[in-house]
Amino acid sequence: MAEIRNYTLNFGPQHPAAHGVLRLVLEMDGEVIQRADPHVGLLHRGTEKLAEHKPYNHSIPYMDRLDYVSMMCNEHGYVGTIEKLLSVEVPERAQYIRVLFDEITRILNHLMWLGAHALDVGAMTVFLYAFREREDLMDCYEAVSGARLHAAYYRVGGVYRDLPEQMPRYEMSHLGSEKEMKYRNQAREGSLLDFIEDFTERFPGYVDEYETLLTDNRIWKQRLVDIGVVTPERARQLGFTGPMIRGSGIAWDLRKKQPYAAYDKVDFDIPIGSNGDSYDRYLVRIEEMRQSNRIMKQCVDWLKNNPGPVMVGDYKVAPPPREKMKDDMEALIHHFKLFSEGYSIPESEAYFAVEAPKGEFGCYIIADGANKPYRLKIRAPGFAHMAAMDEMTKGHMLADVVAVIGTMDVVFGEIDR
Amino acid sequence: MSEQQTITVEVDGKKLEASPGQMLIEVTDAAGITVPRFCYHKKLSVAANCRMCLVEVENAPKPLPACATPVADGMKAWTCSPLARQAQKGTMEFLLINHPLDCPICDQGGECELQDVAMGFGEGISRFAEAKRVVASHNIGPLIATDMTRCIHCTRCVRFGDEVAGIRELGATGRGEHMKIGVYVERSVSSELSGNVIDLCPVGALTSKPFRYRARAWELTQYDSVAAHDGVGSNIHVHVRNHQVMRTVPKDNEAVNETWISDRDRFSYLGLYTEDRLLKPMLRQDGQLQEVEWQQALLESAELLKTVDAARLGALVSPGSTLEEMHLLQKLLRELGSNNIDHRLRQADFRGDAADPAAPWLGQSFADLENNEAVLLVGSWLRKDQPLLNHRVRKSVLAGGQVMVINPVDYDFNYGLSNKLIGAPADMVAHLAGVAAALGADTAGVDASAGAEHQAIAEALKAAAKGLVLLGSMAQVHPDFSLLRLLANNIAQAANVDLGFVGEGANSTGAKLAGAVPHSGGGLSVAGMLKQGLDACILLNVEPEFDVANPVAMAGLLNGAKVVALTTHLSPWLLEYADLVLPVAATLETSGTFVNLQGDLQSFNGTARPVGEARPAWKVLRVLGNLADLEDFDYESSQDVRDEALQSIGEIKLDNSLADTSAVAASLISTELQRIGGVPPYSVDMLVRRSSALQHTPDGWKASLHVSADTASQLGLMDGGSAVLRQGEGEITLPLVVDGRVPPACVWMPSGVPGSELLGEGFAAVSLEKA
Amino acid sequence: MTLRCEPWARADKRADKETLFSPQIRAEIDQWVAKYPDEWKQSAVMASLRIVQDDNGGYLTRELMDRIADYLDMPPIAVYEVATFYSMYELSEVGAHKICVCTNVSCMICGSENIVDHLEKRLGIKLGQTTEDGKFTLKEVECLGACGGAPMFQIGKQYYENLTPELVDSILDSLEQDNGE
Amino acid sequence: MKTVIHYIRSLFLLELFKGMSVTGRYLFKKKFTLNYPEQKAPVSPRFRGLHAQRRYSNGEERCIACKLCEAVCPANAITIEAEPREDGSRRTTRYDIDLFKCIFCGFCEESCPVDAIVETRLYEYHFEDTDKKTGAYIMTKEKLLAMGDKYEAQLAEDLAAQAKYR
Repeated sequence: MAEIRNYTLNFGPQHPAAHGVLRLVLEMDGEVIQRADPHVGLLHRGTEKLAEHKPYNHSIPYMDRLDYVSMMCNEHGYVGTIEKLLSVEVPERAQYIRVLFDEITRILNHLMWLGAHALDVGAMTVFLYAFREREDLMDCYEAVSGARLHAAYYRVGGVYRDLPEQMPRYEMSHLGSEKEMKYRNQAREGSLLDFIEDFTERFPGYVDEYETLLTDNRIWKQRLVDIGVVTPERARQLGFTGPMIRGSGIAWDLRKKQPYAAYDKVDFDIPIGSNGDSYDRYLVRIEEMRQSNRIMKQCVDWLKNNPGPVMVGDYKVAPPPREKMKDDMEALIHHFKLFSEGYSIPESEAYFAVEAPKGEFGCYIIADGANKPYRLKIRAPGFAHMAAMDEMTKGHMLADVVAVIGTMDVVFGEIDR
Repeated sequence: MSEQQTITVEVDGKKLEASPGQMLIEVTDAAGITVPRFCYHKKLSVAANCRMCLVEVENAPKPLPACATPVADGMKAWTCSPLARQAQKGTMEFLLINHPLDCPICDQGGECELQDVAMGFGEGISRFAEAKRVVASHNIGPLIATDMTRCIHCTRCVRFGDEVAGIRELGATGRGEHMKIGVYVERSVSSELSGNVIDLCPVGALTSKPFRYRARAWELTQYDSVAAHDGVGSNIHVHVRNHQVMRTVPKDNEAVNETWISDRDRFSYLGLYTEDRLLKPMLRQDGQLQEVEWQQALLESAELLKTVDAARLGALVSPGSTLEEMHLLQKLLRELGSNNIDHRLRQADFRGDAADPAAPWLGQSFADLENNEAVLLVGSWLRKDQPLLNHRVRKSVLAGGQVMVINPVDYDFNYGLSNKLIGAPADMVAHLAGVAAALGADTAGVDASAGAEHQAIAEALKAAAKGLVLLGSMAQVHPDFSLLRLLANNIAQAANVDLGFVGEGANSTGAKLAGAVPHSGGGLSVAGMLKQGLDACILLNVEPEFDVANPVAMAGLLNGAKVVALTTHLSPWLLEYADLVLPVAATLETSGTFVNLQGDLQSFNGTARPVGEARPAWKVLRVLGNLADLEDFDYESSQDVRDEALQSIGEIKLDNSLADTSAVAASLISTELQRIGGVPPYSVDMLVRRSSALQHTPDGWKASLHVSADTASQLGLMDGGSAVLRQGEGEITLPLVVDGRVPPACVWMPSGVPGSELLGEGFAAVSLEKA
Repeated sequence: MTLRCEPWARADKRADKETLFSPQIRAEIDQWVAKYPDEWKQSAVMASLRIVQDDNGGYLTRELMDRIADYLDMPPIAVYEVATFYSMYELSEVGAHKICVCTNVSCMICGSENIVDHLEKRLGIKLGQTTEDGKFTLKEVECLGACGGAPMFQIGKQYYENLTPELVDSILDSLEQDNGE
Repeated sequence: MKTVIHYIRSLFLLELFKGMSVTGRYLFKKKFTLNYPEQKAPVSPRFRGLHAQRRYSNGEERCIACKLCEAVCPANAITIEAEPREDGSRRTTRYDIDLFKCIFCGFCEESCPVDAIVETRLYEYHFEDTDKKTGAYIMTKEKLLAMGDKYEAQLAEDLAAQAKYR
């Protein structure tokens, strides 16, 4: 009898469906996966180690670059930990702004996931539509922070600046007509909040369109239903968080279970799946977008009616306002010291996590009294999910690996750090 | 000190032990409890005028300043209770009211005590909206930059001048809001320790002028090192940025330099990066020095060493070289078969070589200097030559001790001299013999009569429970050094006090230990080499025109010999005479060891990267040894060299006793007009001479001839006019300065300064006339 | 252990004290010096400054302060400190009558500003200046301890209290006349 | 019954046609794409683009070499050397931003006490080469000042608009 041997297939790291730099070593029996061995580390940049050599605030921009599709949520996890260490009371307005932008980030992330997932599975159109909406949200990012991706907007003690009262507008060029400009600037006449409000009005319709394109689509269903099933027990044991655990039917959401920022003041629901397959996780994420939209609406309402500081008034942690810095000795000293040396955190340690779009993103910081962390440990959701790769793909076909990678929503910035 | 009792105080709930009379802040400092302060400094008197250290004390109606509150048994204090915090906050707010918004342009920014305390103890925002005061600053010299608007009137600098430097140059004039710290009349501060006020100043009012605007504290990397310009071996921190030395600041070492360093140690680094710094090896080809690769330079040097007649090979090494360099150089020479090595470059009198003590040193530890009841300084401007030793001596004076001098120049000291005998160089011998005679000691054949002053000095020394006769640099370059030494020895023995030497450079004690002297093997001393001439000569860190007692003879030697110079800078004479110049790392750039005057062996690592292609001298010597096919030149680190050197030295036994007490005749006889040589404090070595900031201070030697008013009028010379000084073949025309410190019938024209290379030895008969 | 600064360091110090001041002044200063222990003869600096100032027509020069420093064996800066601290010492030429107006709290509340304004207007000078004819110097001083009679000023050794512009005028008038005689 | 409906829907590809009706509708809708580079997307006044150094209206450079930007730069992209200028003022002799290191976080702009270093709205730039010797990717002081001179009007307007938020 001929000896039957499995053969090994190297998937990635340059494969377009590998979402960056995932390298999978697949042991195949014919077209059936026997074992999937994910190799990580190709995007390792030593963020945790770098943080040990920089004052606390210097690492905020590096948080953007972890999960580079949910930037502000990462920042939130990091500054939240420091705030916990320093017992800083963040102004309410800043908390609402954080919630608003966390949810914008969630939609940004889910749109990116949706487009890419659909593209991996074979649907092109959603990708284009998703990026259209992303464009609006990234304009929000840019309006508030000055950068479309790597915002560096959250600060220990609040956020860097208040929301702008004027949304940037399209300008006439020799190609466009005045009518066209008017059409483009429709939502941009008012403030950023007006623009977001307009978006929240439009967005449920867009989600309906995505659903029309995908939810009932037979190909979509054929590719997702019963693929990568994870039972609730296994999901717990594997340390799943976010849509991955909710898809398996467990209503675990840090926004509800350990409310932070202003999440205890807004209404929203946690969608859960029932089968724990990729299709359920798709439905969960779609519903999450709708819920995020709901939260955003509430935040916009609150923010429109409640002006106030967006940064804590303790200048030992947060630099004083610029105007003060220019003619006030104490303010100048604090500005100077905060920007050259930063603040020091007394010997202590803390863990703080946020519900990032992908799951629980948390930072664990040990402070030794210096102006830089003694140790920073980042808990990235994707890393735990990646560990289930073998279990989720075992027995599936090679083509389903792509669907599983898609459903995990992996981003290697955070997994490799 | 019989009552060594301890009392217990409670600070912030912690029980702390203290001794009666201590101030509260000393107790909290020792226990590591932070109390903010500006005016308090552990080495200065208590002023209690900044009010920053206010703490709450039980049963006291108001917060009390911790720096001026003596501890009492059972006292309870709280340094961060709400009351204390409120008081500190209030003080901070007042201090900042008149502080200008200078942080971004202030050099202190980042290492400013005011900033730190404001961050730690102050309010985040000011309630002060009125105009701030502005204070005009005086220019107080090339070392210290002043921005007096930033001053918070802690008076540390004023107290430093009063209590440590011994010259009150800074003061607080005006009153209330108009009070300002300054010199009142614009002039350079003249203290040789003045740079310490830069460290003392808690704000940016007094900053380092050469360092101005060049770097921020956070850009600097701090390395430990040892200062190389006097025999104290002050411990220093070297601050390096981009592999360049940016500044040096003191490092605390209670046994050596306390918390101070001299200006010379602080600003000598400026000499590192001058235009004439040697960057590449050079070889004389077709009569011109031309840059070559190391390989070629080393091979040529080794070839020269191998081929030259060993008896006609010699080496001169600066007393500021490290123990490792000296050990390697003498080993190189001795393995080649020559004993002609010497570090006593400025010494003129070698007749006493046979009597040389085994390891000349200060004769006392630095700390003991503070306890002397009588000190006789012979030929020493201790104040400028060894500022930190002088500081210790000053403390002994403040404690009631006496200091007496026998000097050729009436140097100014920052304490009262109970007796001074100033006379022409030749008179020094007579004066010293007079003291010996007064003590009934052997006058070494000098015909001496004891006058009243000699008697007074003798009695003071005799009466002292602890005393010291110290031979300074001026004595050691004296043509009758061996005689002076013998007399000093006799005096010390007769009066039962210590005998001490203050050698030149950082490592004169180490040089003797390392064997950088000829007489252990019967080689030629510097004078011998100059007299006999050499075929080949190695110079290590020597600038021949300034570092040798007799530059004229030196020129002759260099002319006749093949010269291999290991040097940091390319001086004009090296350019003219050297056949091979090898760039070596300067102090601060190399690792090594210095043995200071009290016998401390202090090793240090290199801090900045050597400039250009310069290499540490020990490496160059090691490779030369290898290339010259010598044995045992396989060192991997300077530690290896040090270990070997220390092994051959064995236990360091400092010993000032003379091996031979037979007398020699005085060689210097009074003539009509005598030159007084010696080396000014800021001309002692290559680096210091090139430190522009030091040269511009009042202590930097201005090219001039100093004579007394009487001599000037006798010779028909005017102050400020120019005069021609003739010494042997050499002559030089310089402006004349009438100087009350110079004795009659003398011209003070030091060695080691520009122009001195044209003249011969420092002490000789000269003639002076109008130019 | 005292850590008082010793004056030896000055190279340009004049050792010959006889040449510093006239015999009368020396005698006067010595009288004050004698009141203090030997090692504390600096204590006589205030008296010396006053004596020298009076002798010099009401003001001190740097040269004079240096001489006092030499005479009392103290660092010159210490003399400058004392001379600049007290408002009674003048460091530049002053008029025959020095009007020292108090502007501290009590006087300020009782209208010293009006008095200053009036004086400035009448004399045509600002605070700290001297009239061209050298008769009057206007000086702002801190509390002179006559709050009960605020607002007040001092001219020479005389206090003038409860001032009004009219009273000021009459005082100045009489002084001008005095001077004219 | 449910099964029947499901069968019919499935048979007539109903859900596919529904999806295609969405895409079909977009065929006739206004385009939301832009004709870059003729048309450009709006840029926020807070935009963090290429750096510039500003001058005072009298032509004096603002930068006083306080080095806060150098200290605060998380990527160590800024190198400053300073010394007293002839008139005694504190000035840089070298101010380099290495654009390969720079992460455009905007901290330099935030830290600058005199509004000297700023980030412009410029996002379209490239380097001719990456050669270390030519240093095309280094924004030197000259380049930064030139940028500042060129965009001063826009920069001043943006800074003024943002002043109340900072």
